[in-house]
Amino acid sequence: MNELIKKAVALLESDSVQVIIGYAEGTGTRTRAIFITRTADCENLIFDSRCVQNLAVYLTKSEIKKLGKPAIVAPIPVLRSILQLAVENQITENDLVVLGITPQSELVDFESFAAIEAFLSTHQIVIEEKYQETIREIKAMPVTERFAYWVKELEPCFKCYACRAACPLCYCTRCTVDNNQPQWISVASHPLGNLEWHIMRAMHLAGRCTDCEACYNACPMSIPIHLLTKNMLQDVTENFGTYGPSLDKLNTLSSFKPDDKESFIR
Amino acid sequence: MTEFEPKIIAFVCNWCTYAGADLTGTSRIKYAQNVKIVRFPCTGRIDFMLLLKSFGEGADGIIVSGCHPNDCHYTSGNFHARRRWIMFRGLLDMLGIDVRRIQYSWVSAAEGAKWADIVNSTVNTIRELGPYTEYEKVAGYLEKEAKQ
Amino acid sequence: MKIGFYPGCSLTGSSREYNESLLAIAKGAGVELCEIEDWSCCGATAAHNLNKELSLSLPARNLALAELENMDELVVPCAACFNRLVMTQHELSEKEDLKKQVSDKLQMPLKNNIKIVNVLQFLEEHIVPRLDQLVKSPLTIDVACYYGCLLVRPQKVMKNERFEDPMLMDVIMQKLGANAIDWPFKTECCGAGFSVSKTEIVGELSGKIVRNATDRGAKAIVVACPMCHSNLDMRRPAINTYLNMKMDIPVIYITQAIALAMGLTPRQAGIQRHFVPVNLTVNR
Amino acid sequence: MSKIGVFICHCGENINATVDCARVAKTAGELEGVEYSIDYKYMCSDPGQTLIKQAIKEKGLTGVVVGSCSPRMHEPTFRKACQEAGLNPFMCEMANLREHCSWVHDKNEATTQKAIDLVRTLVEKVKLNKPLYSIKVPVTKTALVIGGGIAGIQASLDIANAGHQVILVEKDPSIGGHMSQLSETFPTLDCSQCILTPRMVEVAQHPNIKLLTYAELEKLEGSIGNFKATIRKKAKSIDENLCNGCGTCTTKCPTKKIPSEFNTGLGTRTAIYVPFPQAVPNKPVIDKENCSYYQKGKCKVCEKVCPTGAIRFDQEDELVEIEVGAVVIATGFNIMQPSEFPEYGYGKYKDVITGLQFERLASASGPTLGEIRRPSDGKIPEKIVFVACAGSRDPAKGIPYCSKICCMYTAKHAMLYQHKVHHGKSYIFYMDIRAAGKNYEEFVRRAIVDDEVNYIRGRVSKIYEENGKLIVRGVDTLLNAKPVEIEADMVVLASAAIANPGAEELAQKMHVSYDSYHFFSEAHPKLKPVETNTAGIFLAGACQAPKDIPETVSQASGAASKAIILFSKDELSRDPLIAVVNRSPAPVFSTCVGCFMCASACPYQAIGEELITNRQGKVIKKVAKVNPGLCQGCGTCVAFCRSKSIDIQGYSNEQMCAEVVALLNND
Repeated sequence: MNELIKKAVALLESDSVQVIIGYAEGTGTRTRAIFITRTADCENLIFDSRCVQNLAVYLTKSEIKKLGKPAIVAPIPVLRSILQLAVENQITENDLVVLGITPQSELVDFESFAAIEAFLSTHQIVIEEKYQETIREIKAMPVTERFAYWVKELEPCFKCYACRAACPLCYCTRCTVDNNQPQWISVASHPLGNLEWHIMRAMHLAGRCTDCEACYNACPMSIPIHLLTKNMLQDVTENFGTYGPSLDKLNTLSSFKPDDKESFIR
Repeated sequence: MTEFEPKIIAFVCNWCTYAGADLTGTSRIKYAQNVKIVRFPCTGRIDFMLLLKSFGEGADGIIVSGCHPNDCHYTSGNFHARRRWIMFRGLLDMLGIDVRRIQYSWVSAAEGAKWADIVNSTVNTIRELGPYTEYEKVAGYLEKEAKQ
Repeated sequence: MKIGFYPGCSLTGSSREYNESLLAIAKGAGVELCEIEDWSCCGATAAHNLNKELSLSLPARNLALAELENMDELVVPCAACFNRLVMTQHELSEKEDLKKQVSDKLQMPLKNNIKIVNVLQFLEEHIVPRLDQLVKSPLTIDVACYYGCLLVRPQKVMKNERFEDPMLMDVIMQKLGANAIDWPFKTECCGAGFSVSKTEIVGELSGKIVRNATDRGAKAIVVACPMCHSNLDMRRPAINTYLNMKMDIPVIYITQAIALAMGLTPRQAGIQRHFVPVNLTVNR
Repeated sequence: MSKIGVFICHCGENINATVDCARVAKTAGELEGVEYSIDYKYMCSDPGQTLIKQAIKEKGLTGVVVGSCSPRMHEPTFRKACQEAGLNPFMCEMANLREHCSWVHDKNEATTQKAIDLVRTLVEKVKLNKPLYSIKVPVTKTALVIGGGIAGIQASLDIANAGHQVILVEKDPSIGGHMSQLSETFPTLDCSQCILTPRMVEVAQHPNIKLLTYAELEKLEGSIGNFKATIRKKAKSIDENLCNGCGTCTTKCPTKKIPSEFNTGLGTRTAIYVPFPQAVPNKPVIDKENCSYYQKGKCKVCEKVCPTGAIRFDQEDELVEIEVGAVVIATGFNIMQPSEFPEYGYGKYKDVITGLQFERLASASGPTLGEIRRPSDGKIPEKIVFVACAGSRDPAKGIPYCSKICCMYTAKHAMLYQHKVHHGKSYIFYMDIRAAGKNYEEFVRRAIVDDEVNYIRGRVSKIYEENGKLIVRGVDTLLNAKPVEIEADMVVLASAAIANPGAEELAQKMHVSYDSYHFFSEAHPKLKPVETNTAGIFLAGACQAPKDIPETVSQASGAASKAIILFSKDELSRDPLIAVVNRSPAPVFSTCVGCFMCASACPYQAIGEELITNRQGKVIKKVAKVNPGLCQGCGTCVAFCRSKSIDIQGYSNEQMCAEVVALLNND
């Protein structure tokens, strides 16, 4: 990605930005996030199929903000998160430079958030068939069995909150789980606390989640929590129409239609 | 063995269902004692976390009720609530939390008889489903912890 | 898609030509109709005045049979049968406990979800789209389309927005090349059940219909109900007595009209079975 | 440490008959934090209230729970009692032991246990209550009246005469509404225009009334006392200051064949037009849809002939923002287009007309100058049939309600016809005659007895044309219940009164509720007939339900007086049960992260931005802020906030959680 490196160098040299958020080689075959403030370090920038971490998470972190205006390497999942963060008033167009990367690994410039949205409209979020199948299988279980399945799946969770830390949309100053007046969720990692935590996390992402899977990738116990958000994503599409971050649409849950359909209210 | 008496909590809005339940009273329509009401200003105020908390605290069933669509005292609180319930219900169902244990309804201030009917039918449903032992088992860890 | 067929008693008796012409055009159009095995009485016209449960069970048995034969759709040409079947389905779909009661009585499972269509709905969906190819000899005459009461009612079930002025038959006749006249007697009462007991009333009521159609220049009255047909056709002597003049206008089933337009012979269309002779000029 | 007082009311025997009140009081007294607990026969009585007041003073209570009737009944009573004893009124809560317990259950252990549970729940809540103070809001003493029919005119004049400013908005080029179209009015048969036009002129000349015609409400924000309305003034294409209303343009306009709305299509008008001769203001507007210049780019005749040069083709719609304290909705009604029932042939037969069209035929200023002539050939009908309830009281047509005015105006129509066509014969098909009103029944009798109008009780099944006559087929259900056929020359359908098109949209703009027929809903069917559910917005006239002129005028005066009462004080006092965004010590300032989803969910646009700056004035954080003047306290934002940074006073997260925990833990 020589082009990427060249672009990064130019941005730093012209002082258009003060930090480049990108990917670099990590331990073994893995990649890691890198925060480059000197042109000399730009040569460490890489981009390939291993770079799956959602870098958008750093845009709202105060430690990164302190470094100055960033340019961010942004493959599609990152672009989606950027757009959603914009919808939620967390970033503005002047706050950052987006180094977009197409699925063909080509560098692409975006003049505005609207341009990102136009680009993403041709790259809609699609729940892969294998996940749809798994979700169908889970839903086909009898209700008690399904509950037992999830209690067991969630059992290894020890509330490390890596899922929260990796999610670009979990940017709250104070998470509800850290609120003890009232104690909404018991903090210990026992079955009830785990269940409540994951329900709350999923609900807080309802209509917002962009399906980047960062939460699942971050989970040290590989708990399939992304199935919950994927299922919600399907529910949103089914009940309220198309899905995906959009600058001029209101968020799914903070808007409504008088003729929203449901079948369970008497 | 005594018969199972379901513990049911009702989250209702002040303007329609609470008033509707008042009308049930003034009309002297009898219903089961199992349901107890918590008053909210609007269904829009009813946090899904409170529903979750109710199961954690040992509720066998929950009623959530407010103004009919287009009747909301605050014009749109119930519309927001409806979206939230649609999403919440889908998530609970995915997780195997028995959605039959939460009865959602629209009961207006004029529907005293409907409120009695909602209460009685919910009590019957929960009676048939039995105590929510699956959830209690999960919640039970808390009590054990507290005892130690 | 399997299309079921419930003939009912009229189509095996007084209105055999309705049956023959319907089957003939279906065959001509390549649409297969499967008659329900062992079908029974629909309960018209007496049962619903006498015994509620019986009036629901009789049609429900036929619906259950159709379900057992995995039919997706059920064509009911007789308007009275159609009305009973549709009303039963509507009533049972609103009352779950009643449905269970009827199902228990019949000792048959009943999902109650089959799509029931009358002849006009059937034609609209399956025959009309193919008419362009099928029509060989357009009927270039003025006709009066007569719907009667049962095809469009009750409104809450039929959901027909123009139940006082239905248009479906008119549209089909236009497609056959005919000119469906604008007239106000489309849903007028023909005397219906008085056909046997009080023919003079039929004479008066049907007489007004026949006269108005004639006065407005119609060369034929088109119907889709065996009862309408027998009152307008078979009771022509009573009509003539009431009007004190001899009326010649023939009364044909819409299925016969289509059969003729498709180029089938008058005999295939069952034309010879009418009391009032049918002499339609058909462009060959 | 809490010191809660619990007061259990027997309500005579209403509660005590099925609930063991003494035991409820005793058990409550054992709860943690409860300082004092007692039961008494009538808590709401004077001695009952004294009991509470004394306990507050003597025991130093920090909170009070009254277990009695519904808080919707006596919450204000007990909160006032607390206040009088020096306790903040919002430290008082009520457990509903009557409507929700004693009246709906039999006498047994479970009923008493439920009462105990309810009391315990409220005790836990009140422990977390905080003293709250009423919010004072200044009142803008200007009223917005929407709709310039007789309702809007009456309301405007009443408010203006009380010394307050009124802005009257009318969507058409002239005020006057339906009443200006009417011929003569029942039951007195006085000319409608003769009594209406002086009022119209009074409106135009009143110093306190600002009249905006050809204008519509675009947006309404704010709340009682302080609304901000945006009005769209549609382009009239004339300079109103220059136009002197000479009328040269309207006579010279070459596009003359446009069906006149005022004459219900029975007459024509020009593209630049004044709806009717007595219009207020009497200045024309250009109907762009039909103007040759706007449509084809050529003409401009009006500009050439205008002596004052007042024509402005380039004029555009103008949006004006106004601040008002109260709104009166007086948007009136419409009539159902009878073409929705093909069996009556409206639209197909020219001589089947509506009642409103008949009004224009009977009006001296109408297209026939008051002669009853049928539209098809201008002949005077010898036989005329009136069909009452054309659409009304007919669930199959989607209108189960009674339109209320038709019985009377149909009697009037028949009477007017008989007065004008002496040898004519008139028939009225009716379902019932509803003539409840002062002198109404007598009026109908006059039509039947003096004017020999033939009333036929029965419905019309069908109308069709035969040999140049309209054959009306119906039934006479009296005596022999026989079918009847009348060969008429003209038929008048009393078509149903329906809500205005756009009523639903208008209601949504103003956040007022409406019924399934799109009529606006009153706050209470009996006791608050002119209020809406939104404070500060009132209803007048047929926008709420079909009604006749006297009823409309009384309701308009009622709505006006509600606005005047509101304007009688400089400040409004409001319950402090509103949402608040939390604040915390630096460097956090507030846990709000400023995603503003609460703002998009708020039905009242009550949530804005607050910038938190450091000492150098640099913005360090942008958070949500609730405008206490706008917030109505629904709490939708609270349930939304992921970080629980916004909370609602009186129904806070802590309080609601405490209630849930207390309610469910009774063993």
